[in-house]
Amino acid sequence: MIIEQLPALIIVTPLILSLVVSVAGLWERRLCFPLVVGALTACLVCAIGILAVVMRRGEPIHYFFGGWHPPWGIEYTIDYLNALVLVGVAVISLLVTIYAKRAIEREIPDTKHPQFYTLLLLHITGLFGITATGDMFNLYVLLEVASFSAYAIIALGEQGAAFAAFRYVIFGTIGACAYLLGTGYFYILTGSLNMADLTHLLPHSFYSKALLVGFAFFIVGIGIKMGIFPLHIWLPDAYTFAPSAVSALLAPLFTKVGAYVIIRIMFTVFDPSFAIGLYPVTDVLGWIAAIGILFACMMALAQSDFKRMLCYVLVAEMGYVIIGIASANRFGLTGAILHIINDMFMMACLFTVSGAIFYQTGTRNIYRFRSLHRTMPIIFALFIVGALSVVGIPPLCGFFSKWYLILGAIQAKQWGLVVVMLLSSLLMAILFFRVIEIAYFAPPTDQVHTPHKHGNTGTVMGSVPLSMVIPMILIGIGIVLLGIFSGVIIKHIIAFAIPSTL
Amino acid sequence: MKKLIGIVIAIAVLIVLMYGAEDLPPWADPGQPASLHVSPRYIERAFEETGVPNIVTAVLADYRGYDTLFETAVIFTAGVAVLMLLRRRLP
Amino acid sequence: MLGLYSMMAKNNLMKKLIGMNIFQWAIILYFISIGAKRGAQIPIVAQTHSHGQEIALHATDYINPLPHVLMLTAIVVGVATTGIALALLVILYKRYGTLEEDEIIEALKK
Amino acid sequence: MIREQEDIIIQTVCRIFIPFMQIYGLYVLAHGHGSPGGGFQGGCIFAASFILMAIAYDLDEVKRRFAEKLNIFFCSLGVFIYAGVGWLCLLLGGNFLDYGKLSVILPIDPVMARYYGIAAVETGVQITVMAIMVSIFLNLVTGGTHEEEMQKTRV
Repeated sequence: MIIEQLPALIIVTPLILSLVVSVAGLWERRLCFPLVVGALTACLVCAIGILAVVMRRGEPIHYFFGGWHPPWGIEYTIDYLNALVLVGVAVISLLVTIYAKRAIEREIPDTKHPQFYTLLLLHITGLFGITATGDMFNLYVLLEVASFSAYAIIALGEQGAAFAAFRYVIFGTIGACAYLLGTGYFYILTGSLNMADLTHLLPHSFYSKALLVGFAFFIVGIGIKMGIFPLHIWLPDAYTFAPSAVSALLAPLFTKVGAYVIIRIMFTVFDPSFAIGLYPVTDVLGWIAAIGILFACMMALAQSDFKRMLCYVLVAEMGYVIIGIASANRFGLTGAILHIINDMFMMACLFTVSGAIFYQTGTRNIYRFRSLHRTMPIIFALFIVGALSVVGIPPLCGFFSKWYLILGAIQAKQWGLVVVMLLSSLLMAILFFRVIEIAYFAPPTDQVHTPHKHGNTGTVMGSVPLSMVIPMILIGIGIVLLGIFSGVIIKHIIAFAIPSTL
Repeated sequence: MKKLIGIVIAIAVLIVLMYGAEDLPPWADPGQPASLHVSPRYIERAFEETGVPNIVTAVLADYRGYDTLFETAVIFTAGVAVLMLLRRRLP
Repeated sequence: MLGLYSMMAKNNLMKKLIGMNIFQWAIILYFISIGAKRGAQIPIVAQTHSHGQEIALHATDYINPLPHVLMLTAIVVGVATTGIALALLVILYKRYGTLEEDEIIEALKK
Repeated sequence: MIREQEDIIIQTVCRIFIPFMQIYGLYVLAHGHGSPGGGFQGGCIFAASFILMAIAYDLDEVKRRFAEKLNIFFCSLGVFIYAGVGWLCLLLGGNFLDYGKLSVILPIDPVMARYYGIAAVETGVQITVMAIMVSIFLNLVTGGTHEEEMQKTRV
C-alpha cells in the first residue's frame, strides 16, 4: 500500500516538514536542520523506491490525486525519465543541504535560519513536483513555488543580491506568464490540461497557427526559467550574488528541471513530428544553443570572478542539453538525458568548490587563488575532477554524455553543431586550465597566501569543516561512478526513458 | 536604446499574438473545444459527486484540490519570504 | 503588451513592477475569456434542493468553470509575486535610497 | 498612522466596522459552497479587517490583538490543515486528498464527506491567507521593524 502512495509521499513529505520547520524554528532554531535532512532523506528513499518500482514494472506509475481519474483530476505520471530525474534531484539536494549548513551559518544571519530552511524545503518540493507532475497547470503552480523560494533565498546574498533577485523576479514572472499563456493556447485548442490527454488531442490541431504560437510562448517561458542562451541575462547576476550554498543548490537543479520539462513537452506531449517535421523548431533551437554555447564560453573566459565564470559555464552546459534535444534522435536524446543527470553532479561539484574556497579564503577572484592547492588540497582535487568532467575527459561522466551528444548531432547531419561542441570543449579546457594553472603553478605571494591577515572581507576565515567536505567528496565520487557506470544507466534506464515515437 | 528594444520586443510579441489569434475558436462559442472536453463533466456531475452547488468551489477544492494545496503553499512561500527578507529581529 | 513594454523599458523599478502586474492580469483576463459561453449562466447549480428528483444539468447552461478555477490560483500567484517584489523593493530602497535602475547599478559598481 | 492625525470619527467607525468585516469574511467562507466565495476571498476580507485596524489605530493595537508568533503559527496551520486532510485520506486507504474516504470515520456517505472535506480545506486556505496577508502588510509598511518609525518619510 505504501508503495502505491510513493508519488504523493515524495511531494508531501517536504511540504509538511517545511511547515513544521517554520513553526519549530520559533522556539528552537537548532531543530530545523535535522528536520530538513530527515525530510530529504525520506525523499531520497521515496525517489529510489519510485525508480525501483518503475524498473520492476517496466511501465509508468499513475497516481490520481483525490481519486479522480484524468483528465478531470490531477494525475502524476512517473516513467523512467521522471524517476531518474527525481533520484538525481533527491541525491543532489540532500548532499548540498548537508554541505549548506556551515556555509549558511556564516553567510546568513542567525535569526533567518528557520525561514531559510523552510524556503529551501519548499523549493525542493517544487522541484520534485515539477518533475513528477502530469498536468500542465499543476506544473505552473509548482514552478511558481520553486521560483518564489528561489527569489527569496537568492536575495539573502551579499551586496547586490537584492537587485539581482528583483531582476530575477521580473524575468521569472515574464517566463511564468509566457508559460501560462502557452498553456492557455493548448487549453483553448483541446480543452484539456492533462499531458497524456494532450498527447492524443493535440495532433488534431497541429496545423493551427495558434498552437505554434502557444508552443513558442511555452519554449520562451521555460527558456527564461532554465536560462538558455538569449534569455539567460538574469542568471549570472542572480547566481553570483546568491549565498554560495544557495547557488550550489539552485544552479545544478533548477535549470536541469527546466530542461527536463522541455524534453517532456517536446517529445511526450507533442509528437516529435510536430517539432521536427512540421516546423523547424529543432533546427532553430539547435543553432540558438550553438551560438549560446560559444557566447557563454567567451563570456566565461572574460570573467575573473570564479562563481560568475561558473555561471556562464552553466549557460553553456544548458546549451549542450538543448543541442541534444535539437538533434532529436535516440543518440541525441540519450545524451541530453544523461547530460541532465551528469550536469547536476558536475555543477554541484563546481559550485560547492567555489563555495568552499569562498568559505576558507573569502575571495572569489581567480587571480587570488595562487597556490591555494597547498592549503586546500582535497577541494582542489575535487575541482579538477569536476573541471575535467565538464571538459570531457574519458573516465569521467561528462565525456560520455558529450559523446552521445556528438553522435546524435552526427546522426542528425548537423555538422556545424559537432564543430561547435568540439570547439567549446577546447574553450572550456582553456578556461579551466587557466584556473588550475593559477592554483597549482603560480608562485605564491604573501598577500594572497595568508588570507587571514589580509582578508578583504575583514572576517577571520576558518578552514573548511568536515560537514562541507564530505558531501563534496561524495559528489566527486558520484561523478566518477556516473562515468564508469554510464553504460549501465543508459542500458537499463535511459533506453526506456526515450519516448517510443523516436 | 533600452526603450527601443522594449518597443521592438513588444511589437514582435503583438504580431505573434495576432498571428496566433487567427486560428483561435470564436469567442464565447459553446462549441469550442475548451467547453466540450473536460468541463461538461464538471458541470453535469459536480453537484451529485461532491454535494457542492458552486461548481467552481467543487473543482477548486476537490477535482483540482492538489493545485489549490500548492496555491496555498505559494502564498505561504511568499509570506515566509517577505518575513525572512524584511524582518529584522524575530520574537 | 503595455506591461511587457514597460517591464523592458522603464527605468523605475516600481514602474517595472506595475508593468509586470499589467502583463499578468492581461493573461488572467485572456484565460477567463476562454470560459465564456453565449447564453450561459454562472457555474453555480441553481436548484440546490433537488436531491429527490434529479434535474439533468446541461453543460451549455453554465459557463466553463475550469478557467475560473485556474485563474483563482493564478491570481494568488500574482499576489504572491507582487508581495515578494515589493519586499525586495523595500530592501533596495533602504539600501540605496532610490528605485531608479541606473542609479542602483551605479551604486553597485562602486 | 501618525498619532496627531488620529480621528475619533474614524476610530469609532472602524471599531463598529471591523467585527462586521470579520463576520462577513467568515460568511464568505461558509457560503463558498453555494455562492461565489471561498477560502481565499474570505481570508482576504478577514485580513482587510486587521489592516483597517492598523490604519485606523496603530500597529501596536494589531500586534496586541494578533501576536506575531501566533501569526506565523497560523500561516503554517492553514497549509497544515489542508495537507493534513490529504494525509488523513491517505491513511484511510484512499489517494492523497481523496475526501470521499473521510466517510470511513465520519457518519456520512462519501458525497457528503467530500462536501465537508472541501469545507475543511477551504478553512485551511482562509487561515493561511488571512495570516499571510496580515504578515506581508505589517512587514511591508514598517520595513521589517514592526515599529512605528514611518513619520520621517511622511512629510
